[in-house]
Amino acid sequence: MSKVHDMGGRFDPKRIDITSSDLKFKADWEKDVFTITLALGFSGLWNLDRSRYARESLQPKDYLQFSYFEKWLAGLINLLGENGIITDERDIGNNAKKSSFRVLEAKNVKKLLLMGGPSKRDSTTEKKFNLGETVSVRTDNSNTRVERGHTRLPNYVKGMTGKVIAYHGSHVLPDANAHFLGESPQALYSVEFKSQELWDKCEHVEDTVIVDLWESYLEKCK
Amino acid sequence: MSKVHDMGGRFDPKRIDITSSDLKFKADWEKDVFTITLALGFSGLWNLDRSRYARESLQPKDYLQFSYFEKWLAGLINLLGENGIITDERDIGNNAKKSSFRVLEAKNVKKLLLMGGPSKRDSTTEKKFNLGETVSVRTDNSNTRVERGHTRLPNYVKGMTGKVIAYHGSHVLPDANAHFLGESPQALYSVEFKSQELWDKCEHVEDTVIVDLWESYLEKCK
Amino acid sequence: MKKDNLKQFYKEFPSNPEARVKALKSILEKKGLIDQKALDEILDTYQNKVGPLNGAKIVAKAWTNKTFKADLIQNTDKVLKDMDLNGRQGEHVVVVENTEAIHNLIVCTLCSCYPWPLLGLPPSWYKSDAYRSRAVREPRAVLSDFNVDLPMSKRVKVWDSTSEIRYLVLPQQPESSKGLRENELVSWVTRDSMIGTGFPKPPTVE
Amino acid sequence: MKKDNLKQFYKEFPSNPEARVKALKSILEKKGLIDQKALDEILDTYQNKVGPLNGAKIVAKAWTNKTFKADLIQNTDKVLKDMDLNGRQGEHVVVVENTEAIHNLIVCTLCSCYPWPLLGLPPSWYKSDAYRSRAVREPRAVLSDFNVDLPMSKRVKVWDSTSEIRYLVLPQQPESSKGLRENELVSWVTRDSMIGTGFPKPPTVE
Repeated sequence: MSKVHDMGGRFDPKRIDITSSDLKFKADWEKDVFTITLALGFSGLWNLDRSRYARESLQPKDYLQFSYFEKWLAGLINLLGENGIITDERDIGNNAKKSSFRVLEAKNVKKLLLMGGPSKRDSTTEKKFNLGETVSVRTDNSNTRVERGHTRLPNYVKGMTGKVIAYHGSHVLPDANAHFLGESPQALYSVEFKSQELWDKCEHVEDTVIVDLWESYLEKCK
Repeated sequence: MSKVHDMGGRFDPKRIDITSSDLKFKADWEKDVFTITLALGFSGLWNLDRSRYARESLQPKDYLQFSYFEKWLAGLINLLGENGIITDERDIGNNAKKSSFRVLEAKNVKKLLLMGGPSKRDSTTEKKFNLGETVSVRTDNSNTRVERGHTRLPNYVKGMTGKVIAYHGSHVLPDANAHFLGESPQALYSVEFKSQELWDKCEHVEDTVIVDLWESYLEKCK
Repeated sequence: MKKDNLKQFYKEFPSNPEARVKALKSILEKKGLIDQKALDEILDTYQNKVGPLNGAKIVAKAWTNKTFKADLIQNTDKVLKDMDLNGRQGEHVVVVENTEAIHNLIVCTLCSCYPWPLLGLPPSWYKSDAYRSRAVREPRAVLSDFNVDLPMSKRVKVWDSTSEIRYLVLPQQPESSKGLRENELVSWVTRDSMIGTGFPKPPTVE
Repeated sequence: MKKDNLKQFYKEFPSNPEARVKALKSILEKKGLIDQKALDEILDTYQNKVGPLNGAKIVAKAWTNKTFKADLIQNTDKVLKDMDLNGRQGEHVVVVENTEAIHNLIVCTLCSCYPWPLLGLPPSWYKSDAYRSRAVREPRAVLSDFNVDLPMSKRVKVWDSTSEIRYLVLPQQPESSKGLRENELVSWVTRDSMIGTGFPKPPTVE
């Protein structure tokens, strides 16, 4: 399945504008989007995977035309909308239930940012693949549980064969967590692919691309 | 394998410029490119599949930036180059062998254009798939005989499942013919795919996309 | 695995396309590999002789003659051959009929395949990256760029011309044209209606 | 199969982003769901406190202290935690070392994952469609946009940050900086050298 946010390997003739380097925020409204998004990330109503899903589920033409923080803003409004907190711009009087909503206080900011949200979990099952093993990526890169759901399996490696070069322990599975289906932690690997097998033209036969992939994205190589 | 010319389903925010409708040629040089390309297509030195391969093998950034007839022009020069007819713009004196080169004469134009170049051949083997049968497209959409070779299997259907809706007899296989490996005619089918299985967002659950696919592009559905 | 390295000879030529083709043509002329008269004949064919009128005549005939229509759909190549309307880039043609339930749209995502003998050379938008990318993924959005808004009661079938089969859309005959004769109907059939990006419409008075 | 329909509520808000966020903020304020002081604290953190200097200090230390370097590469998360340099968007970090034979480049093709605690917020180009599309397919062409021309004797390894693992490039120490002390080296370490789109370089005199 081809998704708008899944950019890897798309042919894009544009030069990288390296002069766009050093301004963190181009305007004050971007600061508001950034800080409100982070603050509400601690509200307890959704998780990071859900917020990525919200951004990538914007209308494709908006996703492509919006600036970075415009995507954040639209995604955030959608998350608030599905939680019944807002409905539209005039909906100021509507007093949604906030019982489970945790408002971030200034005194907790430093501590919470430092704590972050680790995705690593204790492993409960044995991992299936070994370092150095050759593996194939699933040919269907859709979410297997939710129609058109979130996944972190990029289109450009689907069906491709690579080598396991690192094992990172068990990590929360975005495909489940983004849809509130539990954390379903799973073995996470780094898999290295030869560029010449991924792309029509390759710049150097020894160049490689490494992608982090969860165990259920992978199959034993036939 | 991801190729520059394989545009189907790429996310492109551009509106279609429908005012670009009615000018066949924007400049006189385009007329030269068009007529010379067609004339040399009858030279006998290459075939239509080879000339498609020549165009799609241009440097990706050129492919994306060139106008339509600029691609034709560059592809044509490459075909003449590989046949030893030209080497560079100063190479006017070099008298390459022309023994096998057929120069198109004005008196034959009408007849040859009307004759065209049918790709249908007599079938020598039984076809493998039936009308109405569900089939899967190969997961590797590379040319299986030639490294980074020509193929007419678009990336957006690789690994996808569809239904055979038409059989067109045996047709020359571009994957072989483009590389002068013989015509290798093969059963050609039209396969219909549900849009909602191809794309993240689909406009209508009943919309479909039909793609013409050669037998070796397809597998029995598991 | 076999390799096939096509070298980029074009890099040795001027980058401006006008200068590039001039340099190429001058070499080919000196070597006697092209005949200007043949080039002129090709240009005349596609600039003045072959165009959407060919397709429009077929459509108008199919609208008014049921036997012809059935024959056109079932024995397309034979019918077109008999009318001298096959030939280069139209050697194998399939006619797809629009109905109340189905709207057909033609594209070539891999290059710009198009039924030359029936429609002439393709318009620029047909060859554009945007049309080639978007037509298979969001045909309805593409159609709205053409000011065509399809009701949700119609299914869209997009035909990607990946082989040497060329597709021609047989549009629905407009109600307001019913009863007109075949030769009057020809001018109702627009090029875009035979690609699926438009509908037939009454001819504008000049 | 389960469905999960996220509705497009943002369409109900003004389309100009400045007006859009203003409307949103005003609702959230009236409902008491945001605390401006907390927002200010977040902004201060990422605008003034957290930035590439954090990463540069680690790199300079690794260049001058072999034990630290080995520890950093093998027990990355523990080392960073002891230095208070983990935290949001840097919970799990992998350090990849450039060598004579290997050049590493970091990208996130699916969004814009980036090791915030070590480098601060990503520059605009890192979030651009062009960087996200091209870095995995043609890293050398991308690098040349940054005026970095890699010899063919080096392999490029591109790391696509698809999970919560964040990557930091440990660049090679420039020959001309050998012998300098750790605190002098910090200013040689550019942000881009820790993403792989640049090299360390002598500090410019102000």
